[in-house]
Amino acid sequence: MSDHSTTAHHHPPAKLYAGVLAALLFLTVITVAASRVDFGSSSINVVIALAIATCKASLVILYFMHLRYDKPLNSLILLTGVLFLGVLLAFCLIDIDSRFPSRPSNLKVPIAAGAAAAGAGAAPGTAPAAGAPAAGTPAPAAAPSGGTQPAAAPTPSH
Amino acid sequence: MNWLRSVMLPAEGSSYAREVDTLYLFLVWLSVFFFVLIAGLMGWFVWRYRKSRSRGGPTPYITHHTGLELVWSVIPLLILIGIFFWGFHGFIKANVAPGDALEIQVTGKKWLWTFEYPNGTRSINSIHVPVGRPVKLVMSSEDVIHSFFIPSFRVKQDVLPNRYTELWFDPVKPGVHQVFCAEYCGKSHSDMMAKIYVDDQAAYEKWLEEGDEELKKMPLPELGKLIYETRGCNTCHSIDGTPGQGPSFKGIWGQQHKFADGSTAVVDANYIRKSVLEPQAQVRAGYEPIMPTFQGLLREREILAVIEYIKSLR
Amino acid sequence: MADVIAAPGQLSGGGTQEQKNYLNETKGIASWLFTVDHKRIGIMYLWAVLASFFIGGVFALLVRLELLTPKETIMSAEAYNRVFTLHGAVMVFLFIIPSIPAALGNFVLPLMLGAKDVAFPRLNLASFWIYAIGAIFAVTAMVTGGVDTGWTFYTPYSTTTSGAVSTMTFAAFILGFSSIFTGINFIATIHKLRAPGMSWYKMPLFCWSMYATSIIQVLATPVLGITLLLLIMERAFQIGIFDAKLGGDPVLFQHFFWFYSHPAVYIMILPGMAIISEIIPVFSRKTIFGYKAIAFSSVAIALVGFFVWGHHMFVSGQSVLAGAIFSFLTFLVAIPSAIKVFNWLTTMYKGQISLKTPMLYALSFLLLFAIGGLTGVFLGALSVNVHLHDTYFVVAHFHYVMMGGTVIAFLGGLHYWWPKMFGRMFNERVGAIACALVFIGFNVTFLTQFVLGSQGMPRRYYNYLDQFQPLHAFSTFGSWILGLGLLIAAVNLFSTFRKKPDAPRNPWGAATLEWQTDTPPITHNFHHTPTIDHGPYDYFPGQRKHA
Amino acid sequence: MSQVTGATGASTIHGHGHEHGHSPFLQHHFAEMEQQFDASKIGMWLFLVTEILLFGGLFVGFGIMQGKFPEAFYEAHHHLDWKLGALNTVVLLVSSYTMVMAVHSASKSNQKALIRYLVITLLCAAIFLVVKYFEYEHKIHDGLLPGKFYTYKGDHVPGGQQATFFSFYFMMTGLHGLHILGGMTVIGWVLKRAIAGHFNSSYYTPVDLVGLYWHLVDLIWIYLFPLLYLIS
Repeated sequence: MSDHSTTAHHHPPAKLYAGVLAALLFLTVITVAASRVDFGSSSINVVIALAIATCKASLVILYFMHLRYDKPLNSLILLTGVLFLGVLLAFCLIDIDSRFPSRPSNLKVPIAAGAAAAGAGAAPGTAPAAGAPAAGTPAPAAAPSGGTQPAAAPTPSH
Repeated sequence: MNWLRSVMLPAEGSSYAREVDTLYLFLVWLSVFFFVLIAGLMGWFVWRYRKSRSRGGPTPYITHHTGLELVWSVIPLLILIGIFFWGFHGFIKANVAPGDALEIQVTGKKWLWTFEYPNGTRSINSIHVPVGRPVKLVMSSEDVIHSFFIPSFRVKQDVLPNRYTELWFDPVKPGVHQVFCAEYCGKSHSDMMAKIYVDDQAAYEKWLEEGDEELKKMPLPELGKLIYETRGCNTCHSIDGTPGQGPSFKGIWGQQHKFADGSTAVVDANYIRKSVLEPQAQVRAGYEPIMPTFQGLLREREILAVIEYIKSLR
Repeated sequence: MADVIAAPGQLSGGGTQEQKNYLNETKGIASWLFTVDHKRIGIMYLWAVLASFFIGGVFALLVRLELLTPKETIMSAEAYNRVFTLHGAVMVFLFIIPSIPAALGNFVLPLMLGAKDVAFPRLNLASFWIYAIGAIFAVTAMVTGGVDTGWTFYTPYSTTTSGAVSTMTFAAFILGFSSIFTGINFIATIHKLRAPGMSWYKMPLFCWSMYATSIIQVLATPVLGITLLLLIMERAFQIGIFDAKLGGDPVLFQHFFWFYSHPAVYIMILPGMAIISEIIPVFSRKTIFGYKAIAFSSVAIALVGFFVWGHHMFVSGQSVLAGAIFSFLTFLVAIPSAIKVFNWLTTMYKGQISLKTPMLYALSFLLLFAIGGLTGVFLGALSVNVHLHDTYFVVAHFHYVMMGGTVIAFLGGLHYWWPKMFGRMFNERVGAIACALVFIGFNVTFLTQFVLGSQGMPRRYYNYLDQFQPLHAFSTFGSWILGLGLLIAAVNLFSTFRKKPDAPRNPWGAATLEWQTDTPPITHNFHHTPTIDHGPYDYFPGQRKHA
Repeated sequence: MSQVTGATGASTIHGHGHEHGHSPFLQHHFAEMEQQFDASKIGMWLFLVTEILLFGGLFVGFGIMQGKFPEAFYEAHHHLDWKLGALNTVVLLVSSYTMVMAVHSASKSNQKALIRYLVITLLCAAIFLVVKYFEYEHKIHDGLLPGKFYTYKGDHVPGGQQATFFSFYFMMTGLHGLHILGGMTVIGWVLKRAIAGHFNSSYYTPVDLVGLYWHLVDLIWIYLFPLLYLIS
């Protein structure tokens, strides 16, 4: 019967935790500094911010949560969870970013909640959809409703 | 083979429909083959190796057979990949409309479809298209998600409130095609139907100017009833007295009606004409101002027909 | 245990005098409601799940009755929309997801592993209590105005309609935690509480499928939780993530919803496959064919199942690129299911097949699940899906897989473990008749719907064109036969409580551990911890030459 | 399937009633402490994965909406005070450190240090919530509330997407705040048991598991801070 006292759970010396805390605080300072600098496009900034956050996160996971000294199954569980979160993000982005908002060429009446079938030239008479306020809605028709404007192509929503 | 096609699938309305049907029928026969294989094997095993027939000794200890298992993994995989490409080929065709298509703008709204042609004419719940020319519908919704489904053309596309979605078909022979709403959208989801009339070129031209032939000869109250049922009035106004999203038509002729702004008026021809063309001008007390204007949607004779029909609803 | 397994029936002479077992050890309601014994929790789940199945079944019969004739038959449009929504919600959230894992799984898994209990007994009881609270919320939603959004709660309809949508979504949110707790419990149990000598490949295949199901329960259910939370926030505060008028994207809700709901259909089918992997070898008296193939197929289905949800949204305005990727991955996930069916079939080759009731249900499962799987290929192919999406073809497909698959397997498992659970044998003849009626009624009801769907009959229609009326009438007659068959099966099982326990210790001559202990088992499952000296499907001594 | 040895690895002598110094906290259905400890670790990590996926859903939603309305979100994030955010990050990191020291001292059977560190962790959590209260109070005062309660008038970018940003802000930090409250109650429960002397080097699983939970809550804030406060 193996001795099931603490040797079964390896614990690093206390000084290591202090070092990890110092590293984390330093990385926090770097995060704030990095957000000041503009690295070209906003997506690169987000990627860098996430990279720094992931460094901090992995420090916490490996040392504070003992994943480094634990049985490999626990890391497998964590990795699977994070992997499937990535699957959700990736497949949503595949769909939402690669969808081009098609625009009709002959659009005369902007598709806004308030502007259902306004008459050609007749009084604006917007009949707002059930319950929705007649206010100009953001997507995709930013242009005010009604009237005979030429093809008021709505600004694309994305 | 055609008897199966006629039993299972609606008549073909467009050239694209044929491609979908061939893949569909291939899949039917593939499924029949595999089902008969599984059912046959199972039946034979159950009969051949039934307990009462066995000598009762130990059964053979077969744990696996790598060759057999590879066969029944790889072959179905190859078949399925083949089906994927076949399906994907058809899907691309369904998603890319030809350039010269007649573009009609469709708006889905709780429980009716409104159409608008390039030359501005509008219609509700029915469109006329010339045969032989591809038609592209550019669709969006005003409230919830609907779905424009034409079984005989084998096409379907959701209609979303925040963007345009497209759907195209090229009708091959004249006829009438039923349109359903395929995405659940509430109380009258099952009544949100429309009709596509495919006419030859001459009939289409005539329709564009002055509307249908047989509607002209129909007596006014009967025409009014047809408009009441096909142009979406029935989804909001009942004719048996029960109030819906709009007031009921039963027995309102000659009544005194109070409006939201306090004024009152007697129901007569002008009252009905005004509420058909400018529904927002005078909204009856206690009702939402949600009625769309029918300006440009109903011809003069059709408005008269509606008035006669309401008059007949004593 | 010198001779491996006695032939069935030899070990008769069961409970002559009143033996001490988990049922009669302690008495009284409190001993049941606050028990941490996995067997009692399993039985409590069983009654709750059967009650939900009854309620969902009544709603189903009402839906079919209404569709007997086109216009109004027995109820108005709003009532019909509420009834079909509640049929879907009750069946999915209250019956089919907890049914096999929580009811049969809770009872059988620790016994099969040779363990005294699941890893976290108190968490197991908490899981049942959370299920009960969720069920209460669901019933209040039903009573206070009902829900008419369909069990999928698609926005923006679900955020703009009246009715108790928030209560029902909150009920589903709570039921999600019950499912997560069961999943966590089973993974920890399978990893840490296997009997000495039981390696991963000596474990019954039931445990492999439960392991795969638990992976999905743990990884997919939280996303359902956050989706329903967002839906409630959208309804209450118009936060503008799903509402188009505020810049939100309704299709985003569909992505989040189906990220859970497709793996959820594998939460439903994998336990069904788990039971079939146990029944077929026992009643063929032949070792399972392709143990590792079936085991790894279960886990493969669980993992690949997370990549295919987009096939629910081919026509929802999804981009063509996403459609192609989801269609291709959908065909990949179909392969493991096909492999399993072929492996079960080959197990029966050269066996000694006895057609007892559990086996009849297993054979029905093979046929119906084959049809369900094959029609899934129709819906995976992109161009055919465009025509068939949201029609009765889809309704028939998922009923063939869920009802023809999981429910038939659940009935098979119920009959298979009934003697072990309650120590009483049911009447074989009546059981066979009930199974036949269920099989016939099911096919009459749903085969016609394939034709209806192909002809373009959309789903969730209260009023339909007259041309579809004959098929709908035929389908409604089928639903009566199906209902009758299920009723007879229920009466057959419940009538066993009228007699004294008479089941032998191992009526079917199975080799898995739960049949080596008493019938019904003692509270601590085994008198002394079992040691493994034979595989789960070795019915004859000395055959296991190579591991 | 790396975890094959499982319970059978260590123990050869088995069976009922063989008492050899079992800790009072060994539950009946486990063979020995090692097995119980591993099982509880697996259970805890699975629970942490469900938390990651729960918050992950919110992060994915936020990421997609930021992708659709970058200017509105950039405009709206100016209302957040990044200094308070940074302070909260430091507070949580320190509380993570004290938590891990608590687990460390529990494993060394150093009861006084364990109690001291747990109390410091509770204090840090309280500070975090107080800072959060000020942030919320400032937003409520300005009317920057989620969805239909958004009454702030000074939006530069048209379209009202700032309300969506603040919906996400309140949902993410609100849910995170709830988890902090949950964490405080659980740490309190462990503190009560620590004072009662339940924990020593051979049995300190609850402290370890509560530590894991607390580190996860800190982890989520580590991602929340840059994504919400420091959009550039």
